[in-house]
Amino acid sequence: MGKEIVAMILAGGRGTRLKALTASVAKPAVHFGGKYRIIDFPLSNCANSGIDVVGVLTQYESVLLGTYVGAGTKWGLDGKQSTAAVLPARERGGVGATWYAGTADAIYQNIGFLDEHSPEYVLILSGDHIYKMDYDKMLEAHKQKGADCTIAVLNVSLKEASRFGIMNTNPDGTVYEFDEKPEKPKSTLASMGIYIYTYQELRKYLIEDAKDEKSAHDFGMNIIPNMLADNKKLYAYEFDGYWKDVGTVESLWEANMDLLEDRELDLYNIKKDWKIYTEDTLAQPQYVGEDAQISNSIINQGCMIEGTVTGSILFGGVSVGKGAIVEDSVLMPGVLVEEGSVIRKAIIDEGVVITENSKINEDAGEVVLVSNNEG
Amino acid sequence: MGKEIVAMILAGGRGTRLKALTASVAKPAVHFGGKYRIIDFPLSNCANSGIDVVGVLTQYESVLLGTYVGAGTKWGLDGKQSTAAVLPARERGGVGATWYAGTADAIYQNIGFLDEHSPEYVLILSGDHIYKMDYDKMLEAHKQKGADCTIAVLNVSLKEASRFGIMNTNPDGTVYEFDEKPEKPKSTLASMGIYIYTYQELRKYLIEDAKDEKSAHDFGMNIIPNMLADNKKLYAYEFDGYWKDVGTVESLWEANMDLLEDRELDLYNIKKDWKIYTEDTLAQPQYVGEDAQISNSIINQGCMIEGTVTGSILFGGVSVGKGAIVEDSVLMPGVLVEEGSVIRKAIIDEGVVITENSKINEDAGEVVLVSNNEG
Amino acid sequence: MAKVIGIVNLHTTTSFDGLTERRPSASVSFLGRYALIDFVLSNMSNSNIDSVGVLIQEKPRSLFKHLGGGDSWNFNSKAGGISFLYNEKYANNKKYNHDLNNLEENIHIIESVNAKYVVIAPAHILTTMNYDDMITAHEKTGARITVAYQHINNGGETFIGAQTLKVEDGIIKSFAANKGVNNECDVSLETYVINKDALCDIIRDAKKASSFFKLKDALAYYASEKKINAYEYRGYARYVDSLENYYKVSLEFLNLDISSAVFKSNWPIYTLTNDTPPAKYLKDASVKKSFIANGALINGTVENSIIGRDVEIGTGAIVKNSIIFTGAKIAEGAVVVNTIMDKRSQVKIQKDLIGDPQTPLYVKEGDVV
Amino acid sequence: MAKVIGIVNLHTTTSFDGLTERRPSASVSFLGRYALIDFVLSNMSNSNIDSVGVLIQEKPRSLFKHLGGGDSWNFNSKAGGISFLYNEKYANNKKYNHDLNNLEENIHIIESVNAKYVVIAPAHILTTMNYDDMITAHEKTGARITVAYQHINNGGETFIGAQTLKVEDGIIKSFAANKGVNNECDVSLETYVINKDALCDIIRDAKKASSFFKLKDALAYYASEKKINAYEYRGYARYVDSLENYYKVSLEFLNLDISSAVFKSNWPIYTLTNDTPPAKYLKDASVKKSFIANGALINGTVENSIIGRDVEIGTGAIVKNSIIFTGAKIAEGAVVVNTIMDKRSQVKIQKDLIGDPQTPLYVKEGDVV
Repeated sequence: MGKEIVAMILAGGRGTRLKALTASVAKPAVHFGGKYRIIDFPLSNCANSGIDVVGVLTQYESVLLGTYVGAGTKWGLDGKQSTAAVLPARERGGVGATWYAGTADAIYQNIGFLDEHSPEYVLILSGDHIYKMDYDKMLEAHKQKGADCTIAVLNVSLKEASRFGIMNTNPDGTVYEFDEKPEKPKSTLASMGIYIYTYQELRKYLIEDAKDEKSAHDFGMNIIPNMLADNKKLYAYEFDGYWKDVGTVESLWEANMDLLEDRELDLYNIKKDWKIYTEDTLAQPQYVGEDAQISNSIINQGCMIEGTVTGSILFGGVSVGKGAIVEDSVLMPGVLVEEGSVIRKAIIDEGVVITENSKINEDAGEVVLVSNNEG
Repeated sequence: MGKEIVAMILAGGRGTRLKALTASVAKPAVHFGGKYRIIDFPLSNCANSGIDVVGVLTQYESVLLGTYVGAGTKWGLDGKQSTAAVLPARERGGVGATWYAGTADAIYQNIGFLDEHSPEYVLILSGDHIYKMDYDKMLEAHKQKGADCTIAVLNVSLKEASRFGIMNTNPDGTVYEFDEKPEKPKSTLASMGIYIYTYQELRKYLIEDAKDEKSAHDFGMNIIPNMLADNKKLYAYEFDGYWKDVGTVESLWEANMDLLEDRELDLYNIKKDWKIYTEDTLAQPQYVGEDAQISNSIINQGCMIEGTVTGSILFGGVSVGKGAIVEDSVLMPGVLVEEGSVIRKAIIDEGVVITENSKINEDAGEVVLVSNNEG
Repeated sequence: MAKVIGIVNLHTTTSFDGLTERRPSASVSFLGRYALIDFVLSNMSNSNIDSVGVLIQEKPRSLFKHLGGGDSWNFNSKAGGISFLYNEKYANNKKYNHDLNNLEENIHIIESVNAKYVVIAPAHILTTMNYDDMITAHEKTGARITVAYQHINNGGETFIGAQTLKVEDGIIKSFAANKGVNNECDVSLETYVINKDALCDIIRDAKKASSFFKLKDALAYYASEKKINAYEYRGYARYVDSLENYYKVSLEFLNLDISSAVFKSNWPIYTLTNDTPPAKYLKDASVKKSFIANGALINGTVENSIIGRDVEIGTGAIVKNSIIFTGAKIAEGAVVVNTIMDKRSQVKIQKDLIGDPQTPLYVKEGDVV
Repeated sequence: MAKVIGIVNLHTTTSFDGLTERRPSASVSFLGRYALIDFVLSNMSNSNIDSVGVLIQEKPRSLFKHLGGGDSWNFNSKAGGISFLYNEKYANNKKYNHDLNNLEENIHIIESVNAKYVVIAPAHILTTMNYDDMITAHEKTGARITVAYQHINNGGETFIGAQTLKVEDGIIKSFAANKGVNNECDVSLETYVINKDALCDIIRDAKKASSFFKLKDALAYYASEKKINAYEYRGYARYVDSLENYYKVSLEFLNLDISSAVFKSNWPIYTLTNDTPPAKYLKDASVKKSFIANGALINGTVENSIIGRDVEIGTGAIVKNSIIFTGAKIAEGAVVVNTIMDKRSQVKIQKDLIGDPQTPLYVKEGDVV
């Protein structure tokens, strides 16, 4: 009995522009929002959309990510009929040892895994986007249109469009052209890197693409253009909600700040139906001291606040000493801010100690990253 | 707070001499004993010895193995303070993508994982041996002797000794020489490939070995000789019990037959303290039909027996039709033996259908392997 | 599909004599591997219901042990899970300790799930019913309440004491008790699809008629005035309300026509798993027409029997038409016929246990005879 | 180290008024994140005990929900696990429903574990005791029974009704009840290390003296004739036997000298985890000297209080010297002082809740005021 749909999360990349933050973890494992890791978002979306077989494709620093994903327990994906399988690049019988050469190649190398579950549809996701999305609705659209491939798109401003892969569509929503970062965009529908393929179609194109020595083995650059060339039915599925690709230190900081501004991403799940699941660490409740001042902030359990915190996101185990000021900043797990220090507009990486009376970005210029690792 | 001891299970190899049985799974994942996979033995030994941090190093066909090991739930290793971490070859920050080049290199590439747990001792195991062993007793011996490295050895017959790595020891148990498969063995103490190292010692030798371009990066060939050359304290720890390295189709068959002969390996755990844990599959209880004859056999749930079964091991979901005869054989999960067939002295691989009135190895010659895969 | 809550209703008067002295019938071992409750839980799991509540009447210990976190039945998705509904207030008051009071006591758990329908089913009526099909039928009729029934032609022998119902044009006109007079009748499977708001109405209103009203009483009371839809189920169904029926229904499974109607590849029966090695047949084993669970060590003769986990049967022992529970031991040369041996019991001294073919002999948990 | 069984003894007469109406004191929420039982369970886990039985006196539902499979306390290793020991036979009989009868009823679970010692400890006496140290002391003396005690100098205010003991040369000469007359005294922490065979003897023999004897009565009875060893514990210990004490002991944790004696980096306090986002402080929040659990949404003033999971505190509301349980809501502008608000209760209409500093006001689970 095959599954209707299997999700494959591409989680192999480093994300070099996140500098020191990815020195020893893959980008999808980067901390976000006071408690989460980025990959919690696609995994929770899968769980909430009723998708219960998820492959997580890893390559760069896969140990922490693999252990974190584990058997999928954190997202309720460890049932008798559900699975979160970590799929590292590996040595295979009759093939030998091969790394993943591109997004399409990574899926190609796991055709065996897909065949085992023999799904009708495959959902391809990135492990490093922050958003809440009901993939089931997208699947409904895909089935209704009888599409070969459905691509989730976001309507961006014309100014931004040049930074994205743009889908040029007909009035009926079919895609007639894909423009990777066009100088003069013809449309503002940006690909979110979220695809639903009818599996047997995808399978054919992956096998063809693997034979093509000139191919970059990439979905955007190769698979989609090849399908368009063959007049396959490609549809754009417009997504209307919060979505962020946190590619840089700056954008990671922004995405954290967005949580304070009550944009569409509702971690507090006011509607009670779309929780984001994550690891719950062992910690005492946060303690707020007599002289503390906290406002407009998100603070996780295990923190100890005796100074002033405003407009900031504090992960578990952070300490802010007396007289210290933390403003508009993101403090990763275990950061220790000693008495009298001032931190403004910064990301402080896991475990960093900001010694007494230090000043970090006191003038609140460009976002600053402080880390024990080298970038 | 560091762990006293961390176990590292080398599970990356294919085991080519198992032919078709490892066409699509790594050797440690090969089925054994009607219900188990080989790696259940070292993992259960760890759980029963109170070792709760275990790294499983994978490379060849690691998906099934990785999913199987999962978070270690099957062996009770998924607690708040315990871990079974799958450690595939991977791309690392500042290093790039590298495959495991040898047993020592595999551990070397995971020094980061070990450092994180900062153990006093490291236990190195193979993922493909069948035995029950209390590693805690071996650790006690290691500590008592103040050894740098303790090597578990089995006293084999002089005839067999040439097939093994032999430890030549002084009367006090210290090793003065290591002979890999000696033509004229000076001792009968064969290395079982089970080592306890004082971690900081091992760490030094691994780093040195990684720099040596001529090294095969192997424990037996490089690390141990190097330590001997430096006059480090190496002790042989004699193990007195059932132990089998199932390297070939013949030896895998033999190890299965050993279970029927009530040798030292007691799956039924008469002493109630050393269970072997494994995956429990969903299945109805086995059904034995009106005309069935079964004796001297081990049969797992989900089987349906209507023929004659003697001296055999049947995994879950096997069917034996009326009038069929199965003797001295191992039938892997889901094998279907149709009416009137005869199977003698064979291993039938997972999912194979033996059609009506077929004769497999009817004269019971050499052990035969029947598989849907190519070897 | 609209979201559905499953409720397993363990409020019942079934008793299996000694077998239910210290456990509810829902926890009684079945076919050497299952508990009776596994059937209804598996039906719910297979019908894609992921939020399940278990209405516990009494003796919760064995249920908690068996059910744990619900992982075994695939209810561990984050969206769902298993809840224990236990009416502590009335646990010691027989008349008040009924399903409607239990539901009322735990109403916030039902209200907290954003569901349209509630499926309620008992553990002591074994079926492989697809509740999804029943919900589809329920939705089509637009009824607020649907009751599943089966047409039987042996009402003189089975479903004695169960509810019969009179159906006209798919609507239930009345309920009555099966007194065993008519062989041909329609019996209620005590399995209901009820709109969540209708259930809340019943919980609130039933006590206005009588505080002792159970759910089935309330439905019978309403049948004349409210539209209760009937849903015919034609698959496997058995009423297990006594030790005799338990014994009969168990051994019936040895007939492959019957067991293969239950063990279907697309309808797994889930249960708690154990770390037990495969069964081992020694040199003198002779087994015919039996179910053998894992961990059994057999060196005797077994016929027409059900052998549970970790059972040991000594050399030359003979076991016929019997059900042997987990961990029981039968000594060399003993003869056990028409007998139910409860967990960890042992035949040691008195080596001839011969029960009546209709009313099996029963050996208590842990007893040595 | 010899293998040890841990027993959490919930047989007690403690009552926290409304807080324990529907749950045992062991399940009562503590510091916004824990249940009282987490302390003794964490002590066992941290003392490397991996087989734990919980002796349940009554109201098992909330305990089952909280404890689940024991995963949260690291008891899920294959070698150990958590068992629920519940005496169904005497559940409704107050005089007979005591710890020794419960142990007797479940003796096979204790016997099935190959252990030398049993550690028995209650949930309502909070400690961070390392039982491993106590076992080492027990082994050295060669005694069959060791009782942990603490020397206190405020016996007139606390441990009222608890046992005091008279120690000579490390041996307990007699037990008595603390009537609050002497400030200086040695009080029993009701924490015992007992050789497994000695415990079996007590279970068997105590009823010869009286069928109503609880374990502590039996030990007091034996003290004159058998050697019972005393073990002095000098760490954190609090006796939580009433609503007033619960309130006092909770707020005391806001003093960092006290809470840091409990929250030690090498002695984690485990609890059930929830998928709750971090706490969020809005623009008008002002929080001082308080514990805030995850999921809280705060836009008012909080002082000297304990705020539980998912609590909402509206704009301009003031909360002082109060304990607010999971999911409670305090409307804009409300004032809540010296109050305990149980789960999901709400301040909506009556916006001034001012309790007595000694005897807090209590708002029931789910109530709206």
